Amino acid sequence: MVLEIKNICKNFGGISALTDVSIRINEGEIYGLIGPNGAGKTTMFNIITNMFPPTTGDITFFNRRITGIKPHNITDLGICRTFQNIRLFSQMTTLENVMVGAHCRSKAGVLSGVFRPKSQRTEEQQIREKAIELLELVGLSEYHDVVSENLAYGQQRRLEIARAIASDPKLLLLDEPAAGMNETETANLFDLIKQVQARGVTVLIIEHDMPLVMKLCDRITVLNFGKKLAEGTPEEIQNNPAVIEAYLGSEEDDEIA
Amino acid sequence: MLKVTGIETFYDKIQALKGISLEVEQGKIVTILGANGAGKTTTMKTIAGLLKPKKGKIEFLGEDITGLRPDQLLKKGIALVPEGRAILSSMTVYENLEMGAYQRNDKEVEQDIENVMKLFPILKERKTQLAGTLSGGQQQMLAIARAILSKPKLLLLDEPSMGLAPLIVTAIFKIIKEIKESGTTVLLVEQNAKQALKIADYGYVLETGKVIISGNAEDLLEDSRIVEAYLGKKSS
Amino acid sequence: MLGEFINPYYLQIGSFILINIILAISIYVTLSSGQLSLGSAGFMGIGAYTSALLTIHFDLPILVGIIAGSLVAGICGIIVGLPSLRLSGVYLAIATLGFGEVMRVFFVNWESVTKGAVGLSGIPHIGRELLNFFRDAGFDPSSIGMRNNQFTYLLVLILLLLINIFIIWFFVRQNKSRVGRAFAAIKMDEKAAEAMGINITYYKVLSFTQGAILAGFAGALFAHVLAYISPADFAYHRAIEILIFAVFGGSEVILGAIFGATFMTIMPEALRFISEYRYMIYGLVLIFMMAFRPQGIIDENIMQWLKKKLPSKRGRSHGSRNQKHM
Amino acid sequence: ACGGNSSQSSGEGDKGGTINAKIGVISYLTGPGAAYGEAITNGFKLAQKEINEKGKVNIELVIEDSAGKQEQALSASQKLMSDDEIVALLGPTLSTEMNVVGPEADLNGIPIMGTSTTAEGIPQIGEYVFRNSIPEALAIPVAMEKAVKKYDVKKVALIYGNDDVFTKSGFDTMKEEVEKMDLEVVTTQTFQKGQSDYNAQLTKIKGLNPDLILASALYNEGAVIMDQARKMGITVPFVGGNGFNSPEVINIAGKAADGLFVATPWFSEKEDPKVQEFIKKYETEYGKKPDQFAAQAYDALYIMAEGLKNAGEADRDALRDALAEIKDLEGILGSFSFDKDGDVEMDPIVLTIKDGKFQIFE
Amino acid sequence: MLLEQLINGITLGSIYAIIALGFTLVFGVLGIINMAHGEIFMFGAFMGIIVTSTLKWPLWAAFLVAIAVTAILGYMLERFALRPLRGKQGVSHLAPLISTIGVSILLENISHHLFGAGNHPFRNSFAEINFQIGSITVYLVQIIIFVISIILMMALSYWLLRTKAGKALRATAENLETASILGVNTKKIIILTVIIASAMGGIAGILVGMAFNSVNPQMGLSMGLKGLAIIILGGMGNVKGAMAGGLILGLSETFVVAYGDSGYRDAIAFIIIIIILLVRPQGIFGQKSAAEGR
Ligand SMILES: Nc1ncnc2c1ncn2[C@@H]1O[C@H](COP(=O)(O)OP(=O)(O)OP(=O)(O)O)[C@@H](O)[C@H]1O
Ligand SMILES: Nc1ncnc2c1ncn2[C@@H]1O[C@H](COP(=O)(O)OP(=O)(O)OP(=O)(O)O)[C@@H](O)[C@H]1O
Ligand SMILES: CC(C)C[C@H](N)C(=O)O
Ligand SMILES: [Mg+2]
Ligand SMILES: [Mg+2]
Repeated sequence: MVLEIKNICKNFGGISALTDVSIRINEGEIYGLIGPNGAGKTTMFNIITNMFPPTTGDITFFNRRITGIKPHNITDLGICRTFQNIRLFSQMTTLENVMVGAHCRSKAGVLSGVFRPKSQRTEEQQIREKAIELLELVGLSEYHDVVSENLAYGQQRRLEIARAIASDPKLLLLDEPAAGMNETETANLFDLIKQVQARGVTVLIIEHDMPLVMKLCDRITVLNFGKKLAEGTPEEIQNNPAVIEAYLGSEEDDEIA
Repeated sequence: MLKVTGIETFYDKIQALKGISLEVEQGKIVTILGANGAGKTTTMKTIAGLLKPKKGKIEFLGEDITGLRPDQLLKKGIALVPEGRAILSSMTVYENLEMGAYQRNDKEVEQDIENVMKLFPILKERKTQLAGTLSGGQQQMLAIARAILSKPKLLLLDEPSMGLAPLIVTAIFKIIKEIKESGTTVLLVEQNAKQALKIADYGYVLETGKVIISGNAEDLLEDSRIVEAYLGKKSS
Repeated sequence: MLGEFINPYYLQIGSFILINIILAISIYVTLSSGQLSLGSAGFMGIGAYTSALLTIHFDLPILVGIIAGSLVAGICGIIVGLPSLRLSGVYLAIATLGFGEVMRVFFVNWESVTKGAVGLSGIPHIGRELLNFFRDAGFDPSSIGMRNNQFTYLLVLILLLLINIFIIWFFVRQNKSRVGRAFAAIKMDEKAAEAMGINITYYKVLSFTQGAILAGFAGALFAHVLAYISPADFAYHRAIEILIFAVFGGSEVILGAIFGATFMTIMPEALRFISEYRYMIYGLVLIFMMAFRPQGIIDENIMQWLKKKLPSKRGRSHGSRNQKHM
Repeated sequence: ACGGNSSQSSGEGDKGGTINAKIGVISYLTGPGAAYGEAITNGFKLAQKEINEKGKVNIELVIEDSAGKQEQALSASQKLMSDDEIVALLGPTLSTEMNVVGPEADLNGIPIMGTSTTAEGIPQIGEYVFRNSIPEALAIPVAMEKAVKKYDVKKVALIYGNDDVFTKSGFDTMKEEVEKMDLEVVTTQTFQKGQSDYNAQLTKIKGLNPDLILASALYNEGAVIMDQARKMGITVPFVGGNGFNSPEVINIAGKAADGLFVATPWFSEKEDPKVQEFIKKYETEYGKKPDQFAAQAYDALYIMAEGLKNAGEADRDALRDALAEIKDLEGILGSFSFDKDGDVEMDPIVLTIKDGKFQIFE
Repeated sequence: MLLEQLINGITLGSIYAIIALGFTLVFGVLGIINMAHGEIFMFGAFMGIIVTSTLKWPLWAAFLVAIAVTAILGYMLERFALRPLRGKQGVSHLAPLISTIGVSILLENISHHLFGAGNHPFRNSFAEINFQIGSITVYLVQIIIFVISIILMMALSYWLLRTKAGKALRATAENLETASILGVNTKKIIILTVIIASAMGGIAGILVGMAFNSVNPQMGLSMGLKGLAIIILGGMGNVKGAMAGGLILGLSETFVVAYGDSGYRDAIAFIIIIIILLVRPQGIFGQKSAAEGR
């Protein structure tokens, strides 16, 4: 078991964004988290990475309780995320962005950074090589010295994924990676996530692009109004009437449009 | 009603638009398609007055409107729902809607706000919540609702379906159609090419700042170049 | 002979420029992790008073005093930096400005030790101490045709120059390292940096403290170059002046801070001939420069351009955005 | 009015025994205290004109601004000292500045004379450091004694600016004197530069009913303090230091200034023709009445001229020795001598404001 | 005693509050700390003196002239120091800070040049009107200052929260581009705001001149610093916060003098803000920004 989400509740003032949600994610899975807008998906990501604490409930990662641990320590342990509204280090180059991602897997401090002993130079070299390799993986190697804010939208999303992978996560959290991409780009994204999975990374993905989700995920949880509405394989979810009513809509609806 | 001829827009020294011309007829839905970075958003911002074109001319209802400020354009009837849901996050949902009707002085504003909240019931529920704490999709709905409230003649929509749940996407496209039927002309930028072309009357395809294809929506849906580039191999 | 070429007035200005450069770098370092601290004047005061008091009352060598002064300032930096983590932007700026004011009031009121507003005089002067040292060693500046003040100020200038070179080298290298990247990441997006595994508490306090140490260090040097300090030296005006150095020159790159400190120190001197108007001109220059170059005189683009112009591989100063080319 | 570089020297020919000398002036000409620096340089220029007309010595003044800041004062002094032709320095205006410039001048062997620096310990900085301004330690006790006797004072309140070296050292003198005279201090209040509201301090003082208020303040703040005190209904007299002694006090505080005591070497109503002539000349030249700082500066340049005459040549060391020897020189402030440290020896007079005018207090 | 000190504190606090309102307004709309606000306030005070003492016009004319002159200064500030920075690429948030510091240095030196360095008395019979309540003297000016500060605060609150123009202003504050596509003439709103804020500074200048009878080119600095402390204390851009912060500061300064050590008076403002910020980093009335981990 990679991640176990146990009975999470989250209230913002009077609004309860999550109510008693439990999810278990197995190693190597691509797990989908879907649901209507405002269902609490991003909130769940924020709780997993402890950007804010849950009101009640617990999260364990490889059987270790991680609730209340500082966000950077969570990354250290092997969970890394991307953001729904892209949050790159906008003034840095593409390569630097990825190198920052490797921060928690390197250790040079002030003195070794300044005086550059051998160990520091090797480490720096390794980080750089790894970053270049990851840029190749996401297809951005020719943009390595472009400042990231000048990249196109889809490229920025892929860069965010590369940056997250640079931290060697065991669990990768993707928040709507396909938003704003057209279908061709989405298809490329599909390949990318599959490759990430092949590296042995477990993926938890939030996405509204149903064809992508259904093709990509091994299992899916549907949230609705902060509550778990359904859980299962893509087929089960696609055919679950409650999910269709609350989220997917039927093909006929589509045709009316 | 809108006629754009040969506009060129720059970000500092980077030329984003290299002579775009397009036309929108009254009462129609016209859609602009194109890959990431093609210049769709730049086109919309230029029309809405947020960016000033270096060259070219924009006419609205026969009048030259090139270089006017956004607030002046709104007065003439052009409203924009920008990409990335520019809601006012430190104001409440209701205040955001009120701001949508900023230039109106009629008595029906309140009634109209009630009406759009019926269109998006979640907004009614969250009337007094700060807009910045809405979920991504809720913010998008707010942005559309807000633009409708200005009662525009021409509504510019930049990727309205981005980040929305499938049901809501369907609903949004339905609403766009309703908006058109109520007499407002729509210029729509979409990644969701298939859905967009289904409701549109006419379409343009941009690539690196230029119009490369244009035509009736039905024709474009069949166009092999478009099917390949934007509808993807796996269009269901 | 030599004496004719060496004008102590210029040496003096040169020394002030070099001290101001350290101050400008102190604010640049904190800014490089996205924190706007206006506490430099306060830390400068702490360094100055610590060093002055130690050397006056305990007869410690100046070097020891200066090191102690920087360390005490650094410790205060940690103490102030930790709670300040909760603040950002202008809130931090004004709270730190407030810290400086509190320090000044404290120096004014703690009369038994600081002599209050009267200030501390008789602080050992670096140049004069060095002069004595050379004299004891049997060397007289007049033997190379220099007057005493020429000689002392020349020594001070050379010493400060060496210190500056080291400091600049240090921060340029740090900038290009893992630590520098962490600072830059925090500056650009704190939450994202945290999500990428950067311990923002540690790095923010680190950069804040580095700034405090530098300011304290500059303060200690200031005390031993002027030989007299009073609380008024570390007031609001000083804090603002230091901020102007960094922003005017360009706060993105270290060269900007250096340039700003140099330019803004020379300008009032160069304008001496219109003494009554010189501060008006100072104000006007600020307004106009910000209107034309809001990012400061020297920015990334200029750095790139400079690098192209100077093909030498070892550009002397790079900004936070380093390694454009691999 | 006072430009940067140098004012003209009028003597065109070196006939006979004319001594040509360049003297550097460091003065507070921009910033909050510029009024002091302006009065001082005016005093210098007036004296320069007269001295040069007499022909024995021909003085050229090189004036530099210090903006009241130590670093700038030091830079200015370096600039001046590095000019070999400059034989002496006058100024700087503030004691804080002198504390920085004095040791440097001493080290370089150039005589320097303060004309307005009144804090403790200035001439003691070194052999080359002089002043002709009466230190607070001399002036304040005289004024206090007279006021205490006249009003039979038992209880006093003190108020002073604690962030300024000059007002602070004035306060130290007052406190010492209070202890000597065995008076009861009901409260000690402080204020800070640039403050404009003194009501809180004054209310407290008022509640404690002192017989006299000792205020160590510059005239700017001092006048406002008196004004607010009188408005509040405090009627007891004030004793102030030299910074308080200015016609501006009357100008700012109006009739609220009545009841102020100061000790000073300078009294503008003195029936000495020299004094009246000085006042007349100053008024025609600069359009306002001279204050003590202008007067002290005026006398200072005469002292320098005398020193040069006695030294016989424009040489720094010779001038220093000649200055140290000066005894009983008659100036507009009275008879002047240096003591062994190079400090002024002079008896101040006590003035009080009555009906909006400074008057000698008998 | 206590009552007297209370009056002193409230008077001072109200003055601080009026100055802080000017800061808050500009910050609220432009997100800029206008470091020249104190100097504009100082110019207002000098206008009061020139009109009443030199020209011998009546007091109401002084208010009009001060409002007019400070409004013009506000306009010029916006035109030459703020507008050129707006919407330019790569403008750091520090730039407007520095350019307004430039304006403050310029204004201080200009006024120094025009009016001289020293204090100028504000002589006006109106400033002399007072009531005797027991042993306490209360000046009409003190009451007026308090009343004006309350009126300004309420008017501003109402304007910002309830009126259309106020909402437009808040929208502009949050996002210029968004406000403009909603039909707000942002340029006009910004100019208007800076002018209103400056004119409020002008009013405050005259009131201070009358209350304390001391006007000098440096007065802008210390008042400005206090104003800054207050807006941080109350929460940036918050009108009620400015008022509350002003009163808290005025009272605590007064009581530090009355019952503590007057030497710490200048530090108290910042000691309070440091304490408050540690408890509530967004200020007493400030709001946390929305949208954390999206
Ligand atoms: N800081 C907050 N304060 C108040 N309510 C909040 C806050 N953050 C989130 N919410 C509310 O919590 C609910 C869940 O939000 P969340 O962002 O998790 O939705 P989501 O499932 O990611 O939706 P979307 O697909 O639209 O991004 C929403 O109703 C939102 O309005
Ligand atoms: N602020 C900016 N500064 C510099 N270049 C920009 C800026 N905004 C956009 N660009 C560039 O202009 C070009 C057109 O961008 P635009 O945002 O109009 O594309 P788009 O078609 O809307 O793409 P998307 O589908 O990603 O929204 C791109 O190459 C982009 O990199
Ligand atoms: C100009 C004077 C007020 C200076 C003061 N006497 C001092 O010693 O600093
Ligand atoms: Mg979300
Ligand atoms: Mg776009």
